[in-house]
Amino acid sequence: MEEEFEPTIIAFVCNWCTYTAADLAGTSRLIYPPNVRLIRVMCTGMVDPKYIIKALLDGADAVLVSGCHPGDCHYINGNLKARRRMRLLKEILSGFGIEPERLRLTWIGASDGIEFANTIKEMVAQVKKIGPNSCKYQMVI
Amino acid sequence: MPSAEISLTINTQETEEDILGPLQEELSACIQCGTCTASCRNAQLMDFTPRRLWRLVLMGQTEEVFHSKTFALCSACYYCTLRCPRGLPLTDAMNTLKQLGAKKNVAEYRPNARFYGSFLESVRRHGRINEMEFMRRYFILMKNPAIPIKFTPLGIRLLRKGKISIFPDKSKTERPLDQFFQRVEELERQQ
Amino acid sequence: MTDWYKIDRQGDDLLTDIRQFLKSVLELDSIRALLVPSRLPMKNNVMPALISRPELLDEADPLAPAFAVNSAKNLSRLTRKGLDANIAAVLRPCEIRAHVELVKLHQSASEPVVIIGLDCLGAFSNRSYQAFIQENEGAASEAFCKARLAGAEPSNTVEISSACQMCEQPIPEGADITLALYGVKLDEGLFLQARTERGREILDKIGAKGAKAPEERDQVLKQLIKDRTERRDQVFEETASAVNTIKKLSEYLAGCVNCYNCRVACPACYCRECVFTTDVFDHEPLQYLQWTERKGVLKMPTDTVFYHITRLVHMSTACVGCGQCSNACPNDIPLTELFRTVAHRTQAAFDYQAGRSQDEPPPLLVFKEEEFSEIVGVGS
Amino acid sequence: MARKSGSALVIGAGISGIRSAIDLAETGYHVFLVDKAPHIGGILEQLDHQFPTNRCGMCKLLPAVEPDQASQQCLRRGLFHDNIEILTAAEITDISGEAGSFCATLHQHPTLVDPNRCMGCGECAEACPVEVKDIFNAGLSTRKAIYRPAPQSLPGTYVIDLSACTHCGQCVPVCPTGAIRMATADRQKFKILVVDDELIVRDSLRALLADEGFSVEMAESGEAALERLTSDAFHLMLLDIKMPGMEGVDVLKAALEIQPELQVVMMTAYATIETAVESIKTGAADYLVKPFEEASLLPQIYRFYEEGGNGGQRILDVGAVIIAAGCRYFDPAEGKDVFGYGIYPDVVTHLEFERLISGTGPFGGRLVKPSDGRPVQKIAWIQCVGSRDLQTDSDFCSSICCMSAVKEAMLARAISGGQVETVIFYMDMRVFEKPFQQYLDDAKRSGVQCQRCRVHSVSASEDKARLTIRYVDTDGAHEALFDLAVLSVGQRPAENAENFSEMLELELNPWGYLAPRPFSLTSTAKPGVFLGGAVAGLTDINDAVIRAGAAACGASEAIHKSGGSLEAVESADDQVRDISREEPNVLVIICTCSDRLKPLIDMDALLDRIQADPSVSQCLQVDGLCSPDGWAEMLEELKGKPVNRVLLATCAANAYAHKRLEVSDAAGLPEKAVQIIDVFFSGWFAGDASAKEQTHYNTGHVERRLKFAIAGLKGINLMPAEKIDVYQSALVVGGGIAGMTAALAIAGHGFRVELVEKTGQLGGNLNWLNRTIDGADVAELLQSTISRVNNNPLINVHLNSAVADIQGAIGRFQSTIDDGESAHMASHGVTILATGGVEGPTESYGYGRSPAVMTQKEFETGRANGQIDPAALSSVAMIQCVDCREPPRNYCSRICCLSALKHALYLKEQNPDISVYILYRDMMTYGFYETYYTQARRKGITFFPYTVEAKPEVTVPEENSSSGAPAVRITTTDPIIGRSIQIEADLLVLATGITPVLPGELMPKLDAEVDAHGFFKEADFKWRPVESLAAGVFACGLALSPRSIDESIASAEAAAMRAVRMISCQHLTAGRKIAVVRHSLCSGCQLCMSVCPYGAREIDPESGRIEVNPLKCQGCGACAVICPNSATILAEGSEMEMFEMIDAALGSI
Repeated sequence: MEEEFEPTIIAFVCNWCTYTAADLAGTSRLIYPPNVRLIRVMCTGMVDPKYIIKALLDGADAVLVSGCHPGDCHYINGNLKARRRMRLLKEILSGFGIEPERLRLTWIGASDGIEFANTIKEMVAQVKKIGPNSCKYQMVI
Repeated sequence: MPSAEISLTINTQETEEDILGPLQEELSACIQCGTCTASCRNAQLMDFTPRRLWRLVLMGQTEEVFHSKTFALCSACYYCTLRCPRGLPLTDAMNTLKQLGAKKNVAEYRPNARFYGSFLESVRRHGRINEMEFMRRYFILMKNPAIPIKFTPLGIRLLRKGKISIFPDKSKTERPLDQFFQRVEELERQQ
Repeated sequence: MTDWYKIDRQGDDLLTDIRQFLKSVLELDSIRALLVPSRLPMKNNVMPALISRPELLDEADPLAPAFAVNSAKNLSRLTRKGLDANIAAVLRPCEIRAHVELVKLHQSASEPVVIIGLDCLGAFSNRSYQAFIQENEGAASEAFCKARLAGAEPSNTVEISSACQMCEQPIPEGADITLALYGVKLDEGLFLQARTERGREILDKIGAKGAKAPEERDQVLKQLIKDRTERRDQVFEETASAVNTIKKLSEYLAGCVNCYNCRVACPACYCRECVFTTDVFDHEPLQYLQWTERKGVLKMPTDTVFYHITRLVHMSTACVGCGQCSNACPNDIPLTELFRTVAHRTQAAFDYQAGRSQDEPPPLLVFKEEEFSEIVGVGS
Repeated sequence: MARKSGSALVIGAGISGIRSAIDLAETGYHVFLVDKAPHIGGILEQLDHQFPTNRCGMCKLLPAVEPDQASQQCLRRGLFHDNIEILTAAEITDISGEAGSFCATLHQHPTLVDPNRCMGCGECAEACPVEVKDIFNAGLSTRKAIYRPAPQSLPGTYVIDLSACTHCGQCVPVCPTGAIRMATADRQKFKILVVDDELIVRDSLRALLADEGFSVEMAESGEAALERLTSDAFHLMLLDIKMPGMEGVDVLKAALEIQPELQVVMMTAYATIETAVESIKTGAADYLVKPFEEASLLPQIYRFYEEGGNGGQRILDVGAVIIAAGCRYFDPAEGKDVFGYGIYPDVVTHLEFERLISGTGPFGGRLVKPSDGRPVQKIAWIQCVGSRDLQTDSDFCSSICCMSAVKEAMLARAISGGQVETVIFYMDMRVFEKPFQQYLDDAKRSGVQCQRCRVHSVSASEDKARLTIRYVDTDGAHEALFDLAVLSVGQRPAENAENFSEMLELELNPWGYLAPRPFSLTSTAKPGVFLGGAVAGLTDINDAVIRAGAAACGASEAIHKSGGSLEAVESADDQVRDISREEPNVLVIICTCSDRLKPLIDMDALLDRIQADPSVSQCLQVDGLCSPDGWAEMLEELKGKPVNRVLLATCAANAYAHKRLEVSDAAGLPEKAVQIIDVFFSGWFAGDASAKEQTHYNTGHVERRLKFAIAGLKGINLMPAEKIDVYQSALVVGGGIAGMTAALAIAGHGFRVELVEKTGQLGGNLNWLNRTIDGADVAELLQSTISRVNNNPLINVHLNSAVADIQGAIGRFQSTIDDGESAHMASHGVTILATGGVEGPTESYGYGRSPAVMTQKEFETGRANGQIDPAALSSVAMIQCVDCREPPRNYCSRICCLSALKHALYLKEQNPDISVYILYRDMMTYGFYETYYTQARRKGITFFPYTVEAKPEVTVPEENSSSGAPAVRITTTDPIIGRSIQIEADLLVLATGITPVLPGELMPKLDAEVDAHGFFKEADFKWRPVESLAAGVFACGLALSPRSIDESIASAEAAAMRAVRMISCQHLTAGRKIAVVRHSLCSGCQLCMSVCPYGAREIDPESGRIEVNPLKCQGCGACAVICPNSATILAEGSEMEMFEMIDAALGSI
């Protein structure tokens, strides 16, 4: 039996907004694929590129960084700093064949439980389409 | 866009008689929101919308106010009064303007004044309207032969259908409402 | 500010005249010392030297195609803790750019340093340079200079470094004083360009005369930069396709042994100690076992690809393309090609150019309320 | 943490109440925060987006200094603070006593669900057959009678809506933890007396109630009923109003004399409803309208049954009371309803619209028509519905609707990607706060259309599919089609405003709002009782937060003065073992959830793998942690175990969050050494894989979650938090009304204040202001305030002085105060900038070229010194927004319209024949100031609107022109009559607004910022409006933004409250999640200093090292990420820990 590829997505979610939304999605019994592993951080602005590089080189099929909308950041502008950093990372990693679908940044507010669930659904569907991260099977790190 | 055909100069040195004074006081709380205009079924026939008219009243533009046909066209449906967010007695204000217009004998309002005058005179004489007499009086007052000619076809149609009669109904008492009219005149004088 | 000056030639030897010019600068009261590449008594090498006595400038050799270290690092040593005097430094354009980057990072100070920049003719790798001077004993620098300006190959056996071959910024834009080599009639004199008020002051003081801008220079530079850019783009293309999957990237970096020489040589890598040598990467023994159990095999030492990608994240926006990383690599990994290929894209992403101006903050230090909306969201 | 004696009661847990409660709790008082709703957050809980960011920032209310006092999470999930006791679904029924010792009676509404057992699984709601309108979604959707009050609140305890519940009992058996209490046995004890002369009514009621298990007795007349009451005690009497013999109302009176505690429900026919309503004033609890329907009757009876008795009663002893009960909204279905609300489903109120577009709303955030669920193309906002409308008795402006409409229009455009057309029909755009004009400009630029007119009516379009909106603009009447009409409904006083007024003898204003005293927005005639937020008139968030702070300040001072000490009461803090130096040793306890978990996973394998981690000492299984037995068993297991971390794996972690302390106490560990996680998830492996594969997959999932949490537990920072000594005094710069108020408030708490004034006298702008528009006496306020300042031994006034230098930061500032002759040094813990503002400069409209053209300030002083004689003037014109509300000074100065009206009314009062013309862009008579606008119109003052594109033109005659000519000629256009108007005026008064004065050279030393217009830049305009991002620096008064005297005073009190909070302890404790510098690695590149938004880093001048100020640092981690070599790290959540988490997350791929 050919087992369907189930991607593993690591999501760095900010404590204030997206984590709250993810929690809301859970308590609202919204169904979203179990492929995502949430790592709660206080702010997207504290997500070090090293975490993302490590996750991808270690075999995560995709990484999501998600935080407050611009203007909402509990720490004023951590999300805006994160956006620049993601811009840089995408530029570098795309050169090494990491597809844009594998590295996402979204803003998901505290009440957007549905959006959180949809984001995960969408990401899982996209990653299923492009297939597993090649680092999953080879030693890279 | 403002048409700016004439500019309005406002100053207090103006010494015209203050016949709009009481109206201004009545309407001073107006915020020019235009609810009256939007409520008015006749607004599209008026030269000034009700809102504009009230604005002119508040700015003391007596001449312009009385040269407007707006108040003459008011059919007193009271919708504007009902809807005014400031609760202003707008229909009453229209009536006041009609009365002032008649009193002042403003040229633009003269036909209306004569029309109403003829109407009331007929009612006063007969206790009800006598269409033929009413129109006759009106035509005479207007001193314009074109008007009767314009109304002739309508008159003939109404005559044929028996809706109006050339002869007054003699069965009714003469001048049954005289006393009533006298009392009203008296009251108006007192005011 | 582009004021041109001219110093009459004293003789036929360009190097001697340049030394003379440098001496006149060092003789100024305001300049305590001069940092300039000099021939060292040991091992035929040319290395930057900080010279305080004008007469010792006779060993200075700023034309030498040797480039053992990026001197911006030396300026950092000289100025980082605050230097209470003025010095002058003769630098290559890429060194000036690196210096600008280090100033932004508070690793260098710009105030105490008068920068004299030479049009850059390129340099060999350390190893090739040794070969080259053996080939041209005695007058290696002059021979090199002549050949490069004539557009000829300076050597039959060795090539100048890859970084220099693709360098499209051979003109020292950020210098106080530029000594022009390209597109000037060197037999008519030394052509100097004052690029700052400070440069003008010095040139006035040493008695340089005002001159017209060299006529052919713009044309010559245009062509030179065009050729270099073409070369560069070719390298970008080749490198990009050599690393366009993680698998290929790991092959590209396969020789890496975590010696960290590249980051030691890199002028933009300013950390006192690299994060990869701190406790952050001092993994527990058990951890290694868990990793190998996950995939069955674990390459040792670990964290090599991780290291290079992280270095790209940290430093690619500050990369000035000097080529010292390749020069330093004991296993001949073509790191310059990789860094420049990536840096070109990352710098363009932020409309940033390393070393262009001290007033441009490093890209990750700033942000705008509205930007890069295209990378937000999961839409494709 | 510090705790002080004294407590306060805050009624209403909306934004204002929360702010007051946090302020007081942070200062150390115990706070009871009461709300009648079953959740906190008030209306904000329903709004996802707030202007002017169009997003949410509620979490910024949480303490920034000593952050560990409160839970660090989104406030929608709840507020947990050591000093705040939250009492939801509760009402205050009585308050007696006086400042310092109030005694409040709290009535707790029963919810029938035991919060200690409910784990929020929602099975009960699935089972419940009763569907009612969901108030949380503004009635746009339905919910069950048992429900979760707010979708995000924690713990997610369900409650029963007693007004809807039929007690059918279907939820009881499905609850897995037996949390629902609906016992039938007790009903027999509840005695009901039915009094009606009609047998059929008596019989049917008896049958119905007896069926439900109640004891029912009957009486056929009033006399018979009274006789029954004398012999037997009853709980409830159902009493007919119209009976032969004794009338119902008389029976009621007599019955209450016999049994004062008796609950009486009047039964009435439709004709006598009015009598029934009247009877409530006599003491009836409620009334029922005949004929009854079983479905509506039973919930009412049950409500009395459940609420009955004093079980839910509690007495709270408090030193001060803050009423922050909010307000209601106008019901547009009332009265004429010309907009078809309640008739057309696509006509909604703005609150309904907010729910419509909310992610937690009925349509999940999709913008669709409520009528048919189809997409919306065109939306109209209709402003001033039930505001500024004499016909609905609302001669006031509701203040927030303009901005909320602009926000909603922007959101609608953003959600639809600019596809939806949005039109706001407005009268005046009230952009009266600092950032609003810019916000409006941005909205217009983004495509929001603003149409100035009042909408006439809304009706269905011919095809009934859309809405026709009829309106009039300057071109005449129009009809336009829309899909959705949003009514910006105005405010109405809180339902219980009248109750509070009676309870505490508080004054109500003409519209029924609780009224503060003159020159105050929060203090009342009753000492110790304060008003917060919208209870005194609708406020936006910024204003609500400031008022909340001011109310808290008043309350704190009242408690302090009556002996509630600000001295720290030593708490049994840190009685736990210091484990900071021990190697991690984790005990893992897995709840098997009544054996639900066992068949899903391979438990033995799991235990083995978890125990393989050397830091895990033991991994245990416990059954049914949600049952009291299971919980007790688990606590027993903890005793004596040599572990220093505990990890509980359960099925509903949120339900246990509040029980963490119990676990840590039992284990003798700090609370943070205990972690509770959820191992159940919705995605258990399903599909056609073999059972073995499923088990393998599920086990992997649980293992990952556990390892993940273990990694987190290992990295927690257990070092004792750093404590910083504090100078317990304040520096206030600026001796105007704001500065003096702040100084007095701080000194009122017993702390020393240095008050620095640059001029030779205190008072600032109040020295030239005489009266306010409401006639309050400014001079009297000024004199009394100055004398209070001068007589206060704790306030050290420095006149003719300036602050020459400030060093240091929060807790430890050192200033040099220079009085021109000598310099004094002052040490202080906080700095308050109250440096004020001045009238804006202008050269427009002929100013400076004629004495007849003057500013408002010049008019005010001229009239005071007699230079301006109203009797000698025949015509005065005023132009508003001079050089304001357009770049470069693109903000509204808020008070100029009020000044113009004040001056105009004064002129008319002094000389009724005078003509006054006011040329304005939008009259900013927000709130109850609107009534002065109405008055001005009534007095015959003429108003001409103008636009910034077509400003009035002013001609000033040459100096030497003949004296007979009018002084100034103003030409403008009247849009209504569409003509150019020429006004000849003796005087032209220009409103030039306010520009701030801030000590520019001190700002960087304080790490405080200045905004684009030179005002003090708040940490957050809405949520932290009186403080800077750099902790310990505050501003108030005009330095903050333009504001009136009472608003300045409120801001000063709010700033003083925040300041007192910081200096009320001898030391402040840093947060644990802060950044630290590892100097041996640091290269000094200073990137971290640039990215720190809080100015928390500086270079130590002696060592040259970069140091972190632990009080200013908020632990955002921006520094740790920008630092390339981890020389800066976070004390908690290090990179090693994060790597371990990533490894755990990827564990078995």
